[in-house]
Amino acid sequence: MWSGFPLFPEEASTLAAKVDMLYLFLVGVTLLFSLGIAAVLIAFAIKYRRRSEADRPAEIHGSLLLELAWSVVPFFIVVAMFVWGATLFFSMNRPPDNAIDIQVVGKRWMWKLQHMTGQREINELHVPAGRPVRLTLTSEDVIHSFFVPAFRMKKDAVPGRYNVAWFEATRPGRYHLFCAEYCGTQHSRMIGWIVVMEPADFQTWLQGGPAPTSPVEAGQKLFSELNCATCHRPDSQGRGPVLDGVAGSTVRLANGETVTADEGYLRESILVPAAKVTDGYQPIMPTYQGQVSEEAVLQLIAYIQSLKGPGGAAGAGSK
Amino acid sequence: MSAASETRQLPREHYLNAEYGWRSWLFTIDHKRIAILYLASITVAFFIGGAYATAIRLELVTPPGDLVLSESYNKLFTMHGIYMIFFFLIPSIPATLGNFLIPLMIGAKDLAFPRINLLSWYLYVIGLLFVLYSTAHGGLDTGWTFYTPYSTQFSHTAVNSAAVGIFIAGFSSILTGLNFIVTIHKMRAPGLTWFRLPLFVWAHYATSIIQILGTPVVAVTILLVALERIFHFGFFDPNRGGDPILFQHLFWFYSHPAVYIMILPSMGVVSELVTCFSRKKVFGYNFIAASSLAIAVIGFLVWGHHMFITGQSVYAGMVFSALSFLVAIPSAIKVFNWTATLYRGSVSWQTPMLYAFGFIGLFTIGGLTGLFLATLGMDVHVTDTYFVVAHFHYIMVGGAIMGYLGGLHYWWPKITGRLYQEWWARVSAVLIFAGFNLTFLPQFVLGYLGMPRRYHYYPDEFQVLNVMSSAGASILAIGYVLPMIYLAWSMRYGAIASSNPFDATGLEWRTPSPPPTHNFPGTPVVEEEVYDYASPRKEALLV
Amino acid sequence: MSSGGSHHVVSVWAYLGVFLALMAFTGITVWAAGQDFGVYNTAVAVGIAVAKATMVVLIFMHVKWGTKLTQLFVVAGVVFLLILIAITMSDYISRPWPIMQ
Amino acid sequence: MSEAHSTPLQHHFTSLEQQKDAATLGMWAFLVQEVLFFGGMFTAYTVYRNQHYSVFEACSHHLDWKLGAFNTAVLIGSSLTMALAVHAAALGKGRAAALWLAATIGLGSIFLGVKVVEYHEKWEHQLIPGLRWGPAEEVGPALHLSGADVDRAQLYFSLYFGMTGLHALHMIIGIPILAWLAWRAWAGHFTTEYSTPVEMTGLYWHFVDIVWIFLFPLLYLIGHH
Ligand code: HEA
Ligand code: HEA
Ligand code: HEC
Ligand code: CUA
Ligand SMILES: [Cu+2]
Repeated sequence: MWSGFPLFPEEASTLAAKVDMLYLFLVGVTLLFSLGIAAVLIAFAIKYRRRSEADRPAEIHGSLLLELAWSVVPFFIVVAMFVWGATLFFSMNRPPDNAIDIQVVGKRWMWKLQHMTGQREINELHVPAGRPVRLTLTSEDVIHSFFVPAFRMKKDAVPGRYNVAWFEATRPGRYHLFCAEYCGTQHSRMIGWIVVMEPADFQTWLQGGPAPTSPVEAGQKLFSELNCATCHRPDSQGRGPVLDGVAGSTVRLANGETVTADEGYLRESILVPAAKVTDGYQPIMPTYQGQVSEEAVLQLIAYIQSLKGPGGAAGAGSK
Repeated sequence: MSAASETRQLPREHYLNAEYGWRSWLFTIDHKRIAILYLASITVAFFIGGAYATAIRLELVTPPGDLVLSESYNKLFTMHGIYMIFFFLIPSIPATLGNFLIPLMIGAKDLAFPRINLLSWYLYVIGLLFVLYSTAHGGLDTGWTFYTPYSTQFSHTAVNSAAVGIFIAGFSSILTGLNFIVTIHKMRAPGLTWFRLPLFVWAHYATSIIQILGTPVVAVTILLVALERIFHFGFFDPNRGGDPILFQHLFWFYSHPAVYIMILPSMGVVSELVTCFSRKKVFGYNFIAASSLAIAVIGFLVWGHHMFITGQSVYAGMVFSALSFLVAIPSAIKVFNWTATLYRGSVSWQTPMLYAFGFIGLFTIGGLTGLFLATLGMDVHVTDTYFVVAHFHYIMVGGAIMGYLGGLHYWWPKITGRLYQEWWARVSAVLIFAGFNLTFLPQFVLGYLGMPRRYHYYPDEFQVLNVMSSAGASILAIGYVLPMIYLAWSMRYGAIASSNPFDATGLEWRTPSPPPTHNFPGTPVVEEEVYDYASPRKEALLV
Repeated sequence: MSSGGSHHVVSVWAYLGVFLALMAFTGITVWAAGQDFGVYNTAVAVGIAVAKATMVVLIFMHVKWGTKLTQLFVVAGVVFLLILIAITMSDYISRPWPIMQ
Repeated sequence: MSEAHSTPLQHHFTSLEQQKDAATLGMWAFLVQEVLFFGGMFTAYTVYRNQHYSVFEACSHHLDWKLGAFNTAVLIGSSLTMALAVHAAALGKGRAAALWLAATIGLGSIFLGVKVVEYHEKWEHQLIPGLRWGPAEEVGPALHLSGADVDRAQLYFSLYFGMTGLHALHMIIGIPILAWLAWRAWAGHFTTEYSTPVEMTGLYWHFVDIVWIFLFPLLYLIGHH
């Protein structure tokens, strides 16, 4: 149990060292002010301790200069904290474009993970070192939170919506995965491991085991099983819009607004089509809520995202 | 203290012996007696909460959950949080010391609405009974934050009765705040202008603003949770298009300002202590007074800092982070002014001052670690870990409770007419300070190492720090039990106090200890400036 | 000088006037619901409600003749309600915004 | 915040003036609290209306705006009678005040009666979320909604019942107080010096009216009618 006396968790992602730098800065400010105030307090308390019951110290009202000084100095310090923290936070929320995608579904009390190449894992995630990994998180029941201390990374998995997070592991090894948002009885058992591998080892790992179906393939299969293709045909003859190139494009809605076709929009289009009706179409698409699991929705989305439009991403929907 | 106290006598008639029998207590409308009722009831809540804390720390001595089941552990921290926050810390200073002292400090006979004051105590008790009922039915396991959809759809524990209890207790808090606001506006003695008010009163004024503006929102939010549970209405149900994060917005709109309900009164106490035991006018009176109001108002704009990783918009997160930093400035102003007050003072090391020292040190650490959490890129790593647990215990146990105990000791002679034993009081204060740091300092490290909060099982490598924390908690427990004993003892056997044992300024020290039912012989007229420590003390107003 | 305007006896006609105006505005809201102002539909409906509420507060509730303190309380209530709604909505509105840089 | 007392001046106040000022301020503080209390629900309403506008619109069309408008008129009327009661009481005209209070009670009861009719209609159409919510095949066509939007309609109706229910509860609490005041007014307890309870209750009643002034367009008149 006693393995040294660490003050920091391992640094195993590109952001970990940056977070630790910020941490050290904050610890420095804290030590400076708390020790400083304690020292002054103790010094005054000793130096000016009451020597006789008859002591009558002279009155000092205050000093505008001092008041200004100790408002303005902390102000500049917190501005520094804010800027530094916000910058880091933005980079935490902006996954690099070349990231590998992993789908994460939290369910009491386990983590279900799927690679775009099809491998499914539970409570254990294999990733290569040196490649950014982008997580799309959701939950089937309550709120969970995906927490990897060694990566200084954490994001809630919220039912009914998708959150995105990313990390880039730097060193091979096994790192704790915790559920950090309280989710009921076995919250503290909803733990697992992130296994970071050398890229070559990761490729071998991917190849091992029976050939899995990738989410895109699974999505394609679902697409035909659920008869989506009866309406969504690639030749624009169907009753629904062509889905090639929809993902990521800007869609005009019947009510005149426009939306970006991100995961949230695609999910809603599948589960609750009537909520945002594409311009030029009737709200005839049936709802699939309750008929497809969270994972299946993610697979359908992956499939739709894989459909490249004519020339990348054409403005879809409004034909 | 001195030989004089042996020959001294209690006043012949005072609020405690004006009437006898249980009716004289349960139907009293005297703010001082209501304060005593509150004192008794929040002490009960504190020890219930403390018993839960004891169980938590015992369980966490070992990594596997071997003492209780996970179901039970989850109830332990939930009940701990609920009793401590809603039934101990929120009413602690306002309903006891505030209730007792505000009319005395402003030279009034009572609060503006004495009956509503009593009503607020009854609401508190009824709320407490509901939560006790819930406890008897096994308690609840939602965490004190009641996050949906867990609390609405998945928890099969006694949530409803506790929700009703908190709803009711919320109105108790609202009515206390309402009473204080009106009292401070309308009942001040002639000559007592706003800038002659003790800082304790300013702090309570700011607190009351939060109670009135914030509490109703949490009340209605808890009500929505209860409706969703009982009638299966769907306010936050993702399957019906509801948003669980909306719950968090509504919850924290109150619960962040509520942390200032818990700390502002304590800051008010510390302002009184620092000036009295330095025997010198507080440094920067206007700034301390104004910073209380600033904290109360800005405190309403920062709630989203509890939601940085929920999927709240990053832009909203940015605004909330910036505003959270802003609220630190008025707190800093207070700390610096208290420290400066000691400069060239005549500093006495009596027990209340020891608590004030403790407060300043621990609140500073707690507050500065709050800045870690307000820093966006930092919070991502430490949110929902023991770092947060350590942060808020530093402020609430190290800060708010230190202030509460300091104030309780300071005004104890006024409340009971008797002195406690200084030696024991100092020993306990030191024990509490030491035990506290041993309990919660390791938790900062634990949190940064990544130990999530609300964890029943934890990985082996976290054990050393957890054992340290549990060891500290046992010292802390002794430290908290001691004052119970010697304060209770002093009520009967303590030396008799004079009307102003600490040589302090302020109207409350110019009426006998304990004060008569109507506080003052007539309406006092105030001519001197506040904290006029340089002039000789004014003599007592005789009854 | 006292709050609540107890010393200012408002004439009955003022009350009647406000009553009639409130009725008229109720009619206007219903009428406006039948019109299409595009994106302003909600603004129109809420605007009329605010106008009505203001009349009630000022005249029926005597705030017009009340102390500054009473007026401050009213404003504070409204302002904090707006803070609650506006800041919460700011989260929802800015969620889809792309992340800078 | 009116404290009943046989002798109007309570021991801890120095003058009736001070007592009345305190009561007024207390009542306003209480109303500020009420604003935020309803505010929680209004926030939820604003968020969801924005997210699910079409659903809210469809559901709103299901409500009978004529009943809503009628009730608005009734409640405004009751506000007038309440103002007149306060006026009469302040002039020491106890009997007149009692009659106006009675009129207020009457109008308030009509309002509640209409609400009962409306709630009953929801019950019949199985539009009460959780408690009595019809199968999607029935509710959907009734609201002109389909698919998961039918589930989302529950959000609207949860808010509808939450908000109007809380509002009605305030009226149900108000009416007995009005009755008690009417009795006191009739018995001549109020004078030109002292009519604070009537005035305070008046503030409360007007506040309840204001809540409805917002609820009516927000719940009954969403979108094009
Ligand atoms: C009395 C209670 C109290 C008080 C006063 C505070 C005060 C502060 N809190 Fe704390 N907080 C809690 C109780 C409290 N908190 C609780 C209970 C939780 C957890 C709830 C839960 O999830 O269960 C929490 C959680 C919490 C979080 C969310 C953490 C998370 O879940 O991820 C954040 C984030 O910003 C935060 C920030 C702050 C800040 C910035 C202050 C500031 O007000 C502090 C200001 C004070 C100072 C800064 C110190 C004095 C200043 C100086 C000595 C001078 C030097 C100053 C500078 C250099 C600026 N708190
Ligand atoms: C006012 C608020 C307050 C106070 C005073 C305390 C006091 C203490 N808390 Fe508190 N704590 C909270 C508010 C508070 N806490 C909140 C809000 C949470 C979050 C809950 C949640 O996650 O939902 C929390 C969570 C929390 C945790 C985290 C649990 C988890 O996340 O799994 C821990 C763990 O150490 C802890 C420990 C302690 C300790 C050791 C004390 C000590 O200071 C207590 C010392 C007092 C005593 C020990 C009492 C002495 C009495 C006796 C010894 C008699 C005992 C009788 C019997 C045993 C029969 N608390
Ligand atoms: C009965 C015909 C029908 C079926 C079956 C159908 N859809 Fe649709 N779909 C439509 C129509 C019509 C629209 C455009 C109107 C709207 O947005 O509701 C649409 C819109 C969409 C959109 C939004 C596209 C855009 O341009 O904004 C997506 C994504 C989608 N459907 C996916 C699916 C998937 C996945 C399935 C199967 C699981 C499916 N649909 C089955 C008719 C259908
Ligand atoms: Cu899942 Cu905690
Ligand atoms: Cu906070």
